[in-house]
Amino acid sequence: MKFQIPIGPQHPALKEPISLRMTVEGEVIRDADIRLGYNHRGLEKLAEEKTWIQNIYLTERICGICSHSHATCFVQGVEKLMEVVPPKRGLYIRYLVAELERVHSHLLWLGVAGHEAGFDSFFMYTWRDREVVMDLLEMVSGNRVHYAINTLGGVRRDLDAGQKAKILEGVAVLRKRSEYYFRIGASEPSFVARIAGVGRLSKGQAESLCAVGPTARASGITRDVRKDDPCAVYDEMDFEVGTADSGDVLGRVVVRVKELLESYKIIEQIIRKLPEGPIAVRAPRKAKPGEAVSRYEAPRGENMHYIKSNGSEKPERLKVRAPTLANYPATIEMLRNGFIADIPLIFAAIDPCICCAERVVTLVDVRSGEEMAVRLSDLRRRAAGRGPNALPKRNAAWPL
Amino acid sequence: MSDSDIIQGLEKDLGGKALELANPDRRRVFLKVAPADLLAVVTLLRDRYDCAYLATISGVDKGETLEVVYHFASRAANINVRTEVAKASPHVGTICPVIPGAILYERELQDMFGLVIDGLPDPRPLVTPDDWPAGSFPLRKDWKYERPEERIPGGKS
Amino acid sequence: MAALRTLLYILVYPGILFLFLYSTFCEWFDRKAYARLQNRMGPTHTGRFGLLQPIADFVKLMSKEDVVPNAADRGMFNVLPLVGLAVVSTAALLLPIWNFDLAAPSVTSFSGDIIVLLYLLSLPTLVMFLAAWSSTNLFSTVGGTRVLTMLFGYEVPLFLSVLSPAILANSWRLAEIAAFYQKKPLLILPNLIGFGVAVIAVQAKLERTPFDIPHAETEIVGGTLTEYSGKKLALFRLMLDIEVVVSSALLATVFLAGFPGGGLLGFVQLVLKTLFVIFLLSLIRALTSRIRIDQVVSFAWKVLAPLAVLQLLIVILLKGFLK
Amino acid sequence: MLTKLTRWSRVKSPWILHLNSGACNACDIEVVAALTPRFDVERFGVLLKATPRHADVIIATGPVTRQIKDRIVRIYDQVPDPKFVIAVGACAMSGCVYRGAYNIMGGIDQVIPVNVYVPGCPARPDAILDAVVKLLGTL
Repeated sequence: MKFQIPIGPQHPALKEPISLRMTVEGEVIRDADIRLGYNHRGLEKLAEEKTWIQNIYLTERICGICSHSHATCFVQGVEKLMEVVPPKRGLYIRYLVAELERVHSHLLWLGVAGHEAGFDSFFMYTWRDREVVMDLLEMVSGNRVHYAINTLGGVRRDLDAGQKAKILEGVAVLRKRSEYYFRIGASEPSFVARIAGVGRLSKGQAESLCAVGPTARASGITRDVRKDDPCAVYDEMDFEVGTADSGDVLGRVVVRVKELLESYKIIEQIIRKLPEGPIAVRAPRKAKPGEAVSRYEAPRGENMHYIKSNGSEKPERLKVRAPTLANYPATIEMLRNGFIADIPLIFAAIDPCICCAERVVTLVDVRSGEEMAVRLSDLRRRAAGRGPNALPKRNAAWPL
Repeated sequence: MSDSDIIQGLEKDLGGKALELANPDRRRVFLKVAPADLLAVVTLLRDRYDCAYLATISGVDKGETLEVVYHFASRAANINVRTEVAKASPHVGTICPVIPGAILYERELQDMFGLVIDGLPDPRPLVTPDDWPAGSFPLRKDWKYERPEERIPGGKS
Repeated sequence: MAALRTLLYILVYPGILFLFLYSTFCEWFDRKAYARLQNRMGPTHTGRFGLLQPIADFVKLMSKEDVVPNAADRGMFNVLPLVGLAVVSTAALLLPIWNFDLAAPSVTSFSGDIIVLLYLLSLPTLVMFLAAWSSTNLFSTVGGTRVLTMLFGYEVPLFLSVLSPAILANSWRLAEIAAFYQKKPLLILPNLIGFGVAVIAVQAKLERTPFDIPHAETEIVGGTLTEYSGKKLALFRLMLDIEVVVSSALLATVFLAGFPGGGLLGFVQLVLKTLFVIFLLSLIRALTSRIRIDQVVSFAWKVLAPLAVLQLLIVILLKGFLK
Repeated sequence: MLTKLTRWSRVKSPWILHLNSGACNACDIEVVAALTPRFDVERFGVLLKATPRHADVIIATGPVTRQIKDRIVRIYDQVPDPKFVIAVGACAMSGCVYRGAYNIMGGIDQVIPVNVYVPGCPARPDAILDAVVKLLGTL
């Protein structure tokens, strides 16, 4: 007997408003239908009315967890348009903060995955250790989130010797903790039972549905912008791209923890090789007419900004493509034939950053307009029962 | 496969179809194509130049024409295919049969630019809220909007 | 005089007043242990060491507005919390707390009271299903079905594991079972497997992680209690707390040789032994993650049931050997 | 005497419901971070609840987008009295960087009455903690 469960816009598993409508048969999901739009803030229209400098602060607030990646991606593209080359030290500090943000984002994700699976102790421990990296970021940039350390032509804050030593010491502590979480994530029986074999995505599906980031790497596709399209800093670092080929949530846990360990290596190399010199260069107010495509490896996948300027001090067009958006079609494939209990876990597995993805929405073809027992997922109206079309008990089609 | 090989390869394969071919930066190739043979170019890119991965589709409002840019990314370089469509009859063919993952971005074009994508499997609106007035496309330059008037709580407005 | 003693027995000592205070204390103990295991402080600012926190929750819920969805089945919706509370507190009366002296047994100690107690302990699960069913919210109906599916999983191993020590003591009376193990404490050891199975089964009965699927917060919002608020929610939470106390007291009686000694010593034994069992429950709660509904049922039948049967086998062989 | 007791119980056990109305999830992460060992909110008896039925205090983040506007009002109706609303972060107060965009209403107070505003982008977990404690102080 089929009926539709709305995982409404406001749901404890999803920290952000997204609405999923699952066509379910008993406990097995037959089909999924995602409707976003709740988070659409009309950012691209707004960007066309702000100057280049103001846009840095706008692109930074696209998403809380990967704020630095959007800002860096934007600043990279604009520097190409303005033909401004930031000094080496500025670049090194910029990508140091980028790697620190990747560490804090992956630790956050590990905790949320544990919380979705009901493993709250794992959530508490990972988030307690995340505070270490938050303190480092606050020391470097002054704020726990939204670091605003980027500016056109370089970076706004410098690093002194004391800070460098503290970062190295913090990374050493975090490396020990991450290995401990790696063992737990891959061995704790009740946790592994929940994540092994769940949300399976084959390499072919991942390839055809253009999945990005850890979701694709967990299905065996080694695609990492830091390797394919490296900017100044990454081709001087040696690190390898962590992949797994099981294609399920366990594979994503493994890939993310591998990336954590890689990031620690990169941070240490950046700190050791930090060159001397200025950290920023003056940038002109107007950008030369032209267009630029800038790509950046955000913690969740590949971030892409397409910037087109007509020579004035405001961008003519700013197109932002966040990684979560690319993973939505893949999510629909993963949800098929899963269990209801797995919805939040599969959904958390792609580490959705819904506020990033909110310029575009995906709705893969569910049988069109099968408005069966439940109208468009308005979770609370049904729960309240006060709304005009509350469902009288009699005709709730229920097999028992 | 460096940028120059890609450019020579494209010129050889596409011949007349490639209206414009530019390489403004390392690992960036821009290619302008007429809307009619868009699908053929996309299949060629996917099969011969390992561009199965479509990053996104950007729409640009250039006054009287709408420009659509398809950003493909392969291991070697980022190839962007550009087509232009008159604003009067904004019709573009879908590339979903070739790249299933493109359904997202084509949906956005429909919402934001009023571009009609022919043959799209699922044309329902997505990004705009349910009560969005039909026919108004936010990202067009000529679209103006009135800000919802500010209500200061406590009646001191 | 006997009537006054029974009235006092029902109302004060193992009755409503004691149960209310002791179950709030146990909830505080459980929340504090769970928090400390997670490297957190847990409730500290309400009263000394946060002791009054559960009471504050209870009083606040009692003073909140009570919302009944109009699509809900009004009669059932209102009466269920009271029914649940009544069932669980009568179950508490059967425990051999004060009527331990076999010579003059009080009205609630009779042969076969362990069976009645186990039956009364499985009634709250049905009350939870009816609550979910009567509140017609989609999520509570899904939660309700999960409550029942889990019931079939853990009920049989629980019965088997609780009854095997009774068979060893060859009597169905709780007071006699406790007295038997007080005389021969060495016989507690062979029951350890049964104790493990019973603790896990009780964890499933009380719907605590890893078996808290019916009200899994991140999956189906509130689960069975999505629709309840205010007074009815307070009564339901009280019912769940008392159920924790009664189940752990049952395990303590059957597996850890009851609560010997007079009034005071018996009370101290009761507190220590139930807190030990509750600590075990929160230990399990902190160390595992929630498992899926089909995994619960397969785990129950593939692991718990065989272990319980093995425990039965040991007990029967031991009885033959002791004869 | 009874009112003093209920007042004390309301101050000592505020259950919160987290409501995201189109935020950039920086404030949401800081709200969740307030539950973790370093800022542990449970010391004050605060529990994160899933359904509006069980909650007393709504912690709202984000500039209200047009799509989610009516759902926010509906959820606000479902929280039983006495209820309070804390607007966390600059977006919830006035729309922050997104002020003026065509799709946002510019702050939670355009949709539901707000008791306490917590500034900051994102507001720090200890600022959120301080807001909850201050709100309870005014009861």
